[in-house]
Amino acid sequence: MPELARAEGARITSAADAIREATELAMAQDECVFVMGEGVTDPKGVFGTTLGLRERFGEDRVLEMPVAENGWTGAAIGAALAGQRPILVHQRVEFTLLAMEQLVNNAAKMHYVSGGKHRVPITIRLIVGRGWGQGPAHSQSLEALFAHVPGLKVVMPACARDAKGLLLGAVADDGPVVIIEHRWVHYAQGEIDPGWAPLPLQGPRKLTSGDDVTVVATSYMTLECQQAVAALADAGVGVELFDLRVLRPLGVEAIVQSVRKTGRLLTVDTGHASYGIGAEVIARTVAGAFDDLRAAPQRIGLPEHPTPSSAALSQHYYPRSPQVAARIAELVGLPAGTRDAIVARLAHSREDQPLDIPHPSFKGPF
Amino acid sequence: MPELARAEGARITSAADAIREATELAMAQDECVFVMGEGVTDPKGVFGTTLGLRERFGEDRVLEMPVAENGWTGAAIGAALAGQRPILVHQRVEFTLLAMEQLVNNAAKMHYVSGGKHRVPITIRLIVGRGWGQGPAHSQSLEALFAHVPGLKVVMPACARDAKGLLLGAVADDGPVVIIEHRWVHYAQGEIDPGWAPLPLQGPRKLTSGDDVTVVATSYMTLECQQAVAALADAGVGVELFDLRVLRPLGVEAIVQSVRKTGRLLTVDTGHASYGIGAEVIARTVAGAFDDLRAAPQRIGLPEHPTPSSAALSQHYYPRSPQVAARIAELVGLPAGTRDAIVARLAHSREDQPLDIPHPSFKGPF
Amino acid sequence: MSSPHEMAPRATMMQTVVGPDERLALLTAMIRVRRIEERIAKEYPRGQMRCPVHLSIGQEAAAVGACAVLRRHDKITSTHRCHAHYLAKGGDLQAMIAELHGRASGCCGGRGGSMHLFDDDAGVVASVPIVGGNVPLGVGLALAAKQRRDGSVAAVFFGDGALEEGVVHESANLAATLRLPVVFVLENNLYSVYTRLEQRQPPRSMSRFADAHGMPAMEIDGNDVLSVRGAMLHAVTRARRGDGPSLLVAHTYRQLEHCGPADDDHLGYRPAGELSRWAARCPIQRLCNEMLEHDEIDESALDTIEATIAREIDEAFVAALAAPFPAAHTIAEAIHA
Amino acid sequence: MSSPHEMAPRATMMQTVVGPDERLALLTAMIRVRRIEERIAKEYPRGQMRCPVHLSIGQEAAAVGACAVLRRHDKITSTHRCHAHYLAKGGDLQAMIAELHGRASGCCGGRGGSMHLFDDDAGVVASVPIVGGNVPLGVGLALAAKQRRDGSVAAVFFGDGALEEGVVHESANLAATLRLPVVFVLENNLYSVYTRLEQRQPPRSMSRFADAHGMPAMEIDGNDVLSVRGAMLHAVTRARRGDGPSLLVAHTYRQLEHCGPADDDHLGYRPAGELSRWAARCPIQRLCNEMLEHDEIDESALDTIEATIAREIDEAFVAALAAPFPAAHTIAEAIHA
Ligand SMILES: Cc1ncc(C[n+]2csc(CCOP(=O)(O)OP(=O)(O)O)c2C)c(N)n1
Ligand SMILES: Cc1ncc(C[n+]2csc(CCOP(=O)(O)OP(=O)(O)O)c2C)c(N)n1
Ligand SMILES: [Mg+2]
Ligand SMILES: [Mg+2]
Repeated sequence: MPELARAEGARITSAADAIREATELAMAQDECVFVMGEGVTDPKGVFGTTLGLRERFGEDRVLEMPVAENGWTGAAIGAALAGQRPILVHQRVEFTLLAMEQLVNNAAKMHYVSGGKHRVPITIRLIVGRGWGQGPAHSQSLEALFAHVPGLKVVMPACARDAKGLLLGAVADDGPVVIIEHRWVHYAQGEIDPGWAPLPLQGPRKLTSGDDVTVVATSYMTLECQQAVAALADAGVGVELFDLRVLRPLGVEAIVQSVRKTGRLLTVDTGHASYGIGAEVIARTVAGAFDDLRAAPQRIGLPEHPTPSSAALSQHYYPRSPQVAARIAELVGLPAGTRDAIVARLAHSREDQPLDIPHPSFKGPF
Repeated sequence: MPELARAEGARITSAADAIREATELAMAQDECVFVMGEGVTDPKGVFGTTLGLRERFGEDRVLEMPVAENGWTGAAIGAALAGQRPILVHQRVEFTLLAMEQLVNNAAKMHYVSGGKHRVPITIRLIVGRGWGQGPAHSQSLEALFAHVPGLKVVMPACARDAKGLLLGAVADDGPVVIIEHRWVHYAQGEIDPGWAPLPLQGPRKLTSGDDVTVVATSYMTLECQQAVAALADAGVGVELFDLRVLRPLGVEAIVQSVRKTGRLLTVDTGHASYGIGAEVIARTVAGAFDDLRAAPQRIGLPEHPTPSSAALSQHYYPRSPQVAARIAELVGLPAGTRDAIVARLAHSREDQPLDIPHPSFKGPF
Repeated sequence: MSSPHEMAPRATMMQTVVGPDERLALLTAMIRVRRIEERIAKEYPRGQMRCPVHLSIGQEAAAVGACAVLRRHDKITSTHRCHAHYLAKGGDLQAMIAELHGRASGCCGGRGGSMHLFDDDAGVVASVPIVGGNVPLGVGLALAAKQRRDGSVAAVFFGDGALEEGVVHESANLAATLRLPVVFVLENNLYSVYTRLEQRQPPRSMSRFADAHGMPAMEIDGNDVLSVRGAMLHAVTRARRGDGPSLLVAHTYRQLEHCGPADDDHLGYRPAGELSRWAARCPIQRLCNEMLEHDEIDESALDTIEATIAREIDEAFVAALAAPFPAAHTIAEAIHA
Repeated sequence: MSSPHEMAPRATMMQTVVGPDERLALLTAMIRVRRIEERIAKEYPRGQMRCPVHLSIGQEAAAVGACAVLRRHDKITSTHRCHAHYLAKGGDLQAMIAELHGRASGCCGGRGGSMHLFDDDAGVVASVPIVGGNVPLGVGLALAAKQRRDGSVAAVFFGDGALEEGVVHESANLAATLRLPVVFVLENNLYSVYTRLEQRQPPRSMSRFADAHGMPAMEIDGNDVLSVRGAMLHAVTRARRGDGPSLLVAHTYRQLEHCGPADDDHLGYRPAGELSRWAARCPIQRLCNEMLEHDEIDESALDTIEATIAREIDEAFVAALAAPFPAAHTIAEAIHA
């Protein structure tokens, strides 16, 4: 996908605001769009992303839900079969585990099974995150579970523009779309396109160009990678950084082309490494760019164990820009001294900030 | 893992009988072991695998369950926390989607979260399959969803010996083990080791040796691969065939060693290809054997859409030995004529059997 | 009622006055469902219907009585045992038989098989093979009806086994809280596969499930089509008025095996004599006898009905067997809408 | 009772005769829980407890009254709001405070944080942050108790929000069918996060949930520790006798924000005056006043109690802050048992 031109009237906003704006636009544009979820009408409005919607659109279109994820996910699918276009919000991906049956067996398959007659235009916003001692059952990033399921589309925005554009694209899509939002991306400020500007649900986006190594990141890890890439650029390392954006359907053409040039690939995603997003990107890229590979592709992901709550441990759990930079440096064979200086610089730039909060304004708990 | 020596007193049996025998042995050996599930006491006894257990061990140890998968999976975890060792049976993996929350958040994590104090020694038998028009929500092979979850062990037996030995190993394990049984493997006849003979839950098993290509298969696809490998052997193609057996924790050492020798890798698994088992095997093997790779590793898995019910379509959905042989032939550069002859021979050997049943004795429905 | 479980005191005869024309229609609809199922059972062993089949022989009154009250634009969702619901709601017979045969002309183009029957024109929105999975879908249809103010109601068919699934509880709570126009139609046939009710649920009236969700329940003889119809009329009227959901508990019995075409009494999971006792309470025979007694119908009229149905069924099977299979190249079509 | 939902007629005073010693023990236990929670609230803003905390201030009577009847080898499971249950059942205070501080000496070695408190020695088997997720675990404990014939019972604590989860329905059905020795203790504090009961459930008595599963229910004033204790005694006795599960519905109220240490009345999600009405019904004040009136206690005895508790709390915080964090190299330990 080509870079989007800077649109006239683009505004700077947080991704969370961008999500709210997109939802409001979608609801204004189409009466069939409605929002449902636990907390969508409460004073916090799902991290601010649903605030004000009830006031504007009324009770029938902004539905507070009981704590019953499988039930109301199934009800959303039923409503969609009758022509509605629900936007569902699960405040943490762990709650969605209760709704897997409806999502995998009904939402994902109805269109196919019915020979194309049924449509299930639902958008499912799932929130993932890290930090503030959420612990093992409130901090997972389980996108691989959804990405594996044919019939779903799965997207992960890493910036405000995508948070808005992909959500609009999802609502406009006639099938089920899972949007996985990282809580720390909610805080990311960036330009958004004005008005009704849905983005197609396809393709990674190239963020930087370079000849030495291709890096493919997802969601919040894109932001960590950007820092690493900037630091490496000073040392003359050219990184071609992609934000994967769309996990399913997965398009790797641009990545393959890039690796044909760089010969090197590193994937950096938000989930567990094993059987994760990086493995698929690597398998496809190796198939497409085998002859041009100069080194074995590498992955960075979460370790193969649950998230410990204690900040003393979780600071060693989550990869950040220094680790990314170190791996890239090794991949391209940067001298150890240069590498260590870059890593130290990146680590230093964080020193005054706690590592378990998304933004200095954050006071915990989630 | 080295090949097991043929044990004194080894017997030939079906994998289904092997499972029944293992369950009976485990229950006889340890009072804490009990069986629970929908249909475990009924006249069909979960495809014969639980027949007779209630008569021998009584009501308290062979528990018929309501249709409430999340509830009784959670209850099993609770019982395990109190020292019991339940064996759960879900007759189809789709039903387990309802129990994902308990499995992923509680079973998989309690040991870690408790700093090693809690133990959840449960064995979860999940049945997957193909054939007889089961259709999209009764025929999935979702092992990748479980394999992605740290804290679980995930095994897939492909023969009677493993069906028995891995089940005993799972019951003996102090943590949660997911055993994914393929309905068509239930029919597979083979030797089993006598008596209490648990197998360690680790490592692929090498089934054939060869210098030309490494093939890694899971579950029922191992049987299809065996046919392909035999046919290719006649044409002088040396295949090193591995049955992966244990998806988590994944050990790829033997596979890496093999690929160092053969330079070529094909994975053939029972699930969807994207974000599936093959991707992980490839990502790790490429990392371990990069310098010796002679071609890009390849994968065979299910296509990226649901299973159609009609046999007219499903015959094109499921890969079988001819497709496997064709891919291997291409990987090693076999002349087209030789390849086509082998493929034709394999296809011909099936001609008199319907492709949607596991065994000539099968009369449908499941 | 041979249910060993307590029946609620409110279980009353829900028959309302039904004219002879409608009685004839109910009888004809039940006979039609029965004959179709019998024909499926007869043809099944030939191996041309290569998918599981869950027959409703003995349970026709619930499907027919409930759907008699629904209008065409009302909607239903059903289960693995969906043939009777699909037919009673007006689903296309040819598309159903073709689907069982895996043909391109099937209602799912052969992709779904017998557990996925649907016919949007008739308001049969979905049947799903996961127990309980169709229940929230029906609640969602009712939610959409309320939001779109289209005046339709939804009915959800499910079994005694499904009552054990958490999602049914969640669905009932949601429907009651939002006062959605939905009727929960529970067919208690005493079994989930081979497992009897007592092994799966404590003894108590199933209608208490409705109490727990603040909705009215009617417990009825599910083999009396007039009772089913009467209770359903009550529930549907209520739903259409905007007064929210109700539960119907229809006690009935499955006469053939859980899945497949055969008798299975030899397996011994049914208490001795139970099957024959229930067979004697055949819903079709019951209405038929009553109508014969009252001279509302005679043997020759019955013969005409049977002949018409037989012709229709013959045609459906002939058409299905003649229909092409879906072409191989279509297998990857329609993955994403 | 300011619950807008109907209360069952059987909701009676469940107080049984309780001697002064036990009243004193109940009072002390409640004060102790309150002071610990207050201290957490006070220290929390310093950012040393870097995990979510869900305080039970106002709800102490349910935890203390229910656990008073349990023996040490009886078992409980709890939720995200587990502090009071953990403490009332005898969980180790120091291990709890250390856990909140993410220290190696915490009950989970710092791995769990405040939503995973457990203490096997005290029978606090598990607390889990997924709403409803602990309920089947408790049923499983009861199943094991029955299989092992160890004479223990299990109690499961959950909230009004959890009642909406399907797994709670499934758990109740399973417990009732197998007649397991378990007590379901439902604390209705009227809210799930910021969402009031009426937005999530239809108006009806929650005790009907028990009727639906053929088990007895007792609906009680959850701010009256003696009522809770009395009802629990009844339920536990029944369970121990082998007569199966019961449901306790304890109506109570959370005074602080859902998650975190602060007052949140300014958010406006509570009807005006509700918080102060409930604060006036403080379970501790209630018993304390009664005991003062009956001269079962005096101010100086109270001072002694407070002083003892304060010392214990100080010690726990000092110990926690002095305790080492888990070493980095331990992070990958104990993945598989
Ligand atoms: C979630 C789930 N669990 C288990 C099954 C297996 N199964 C298929 S039909 C059935 C029986 C359900 O009983 P009931 O709801 O009473 O329907 P009936 O077959 O009696 O019509 C079961 C358990 C399933 N399809 N889905
Ligand atoms: C399955 C699930 N859904 C949603 C949540 C988010 N959540 C955390 S606490 C809570 C409130 C639950 O209310 P209740 O059960 O009444 O307990 P209370 O907080 O009032 O003690 C919710 C919805 C969750 N943790 N788990
Ligand atoms: Mg039934
Ligand atoms: Mg509450």
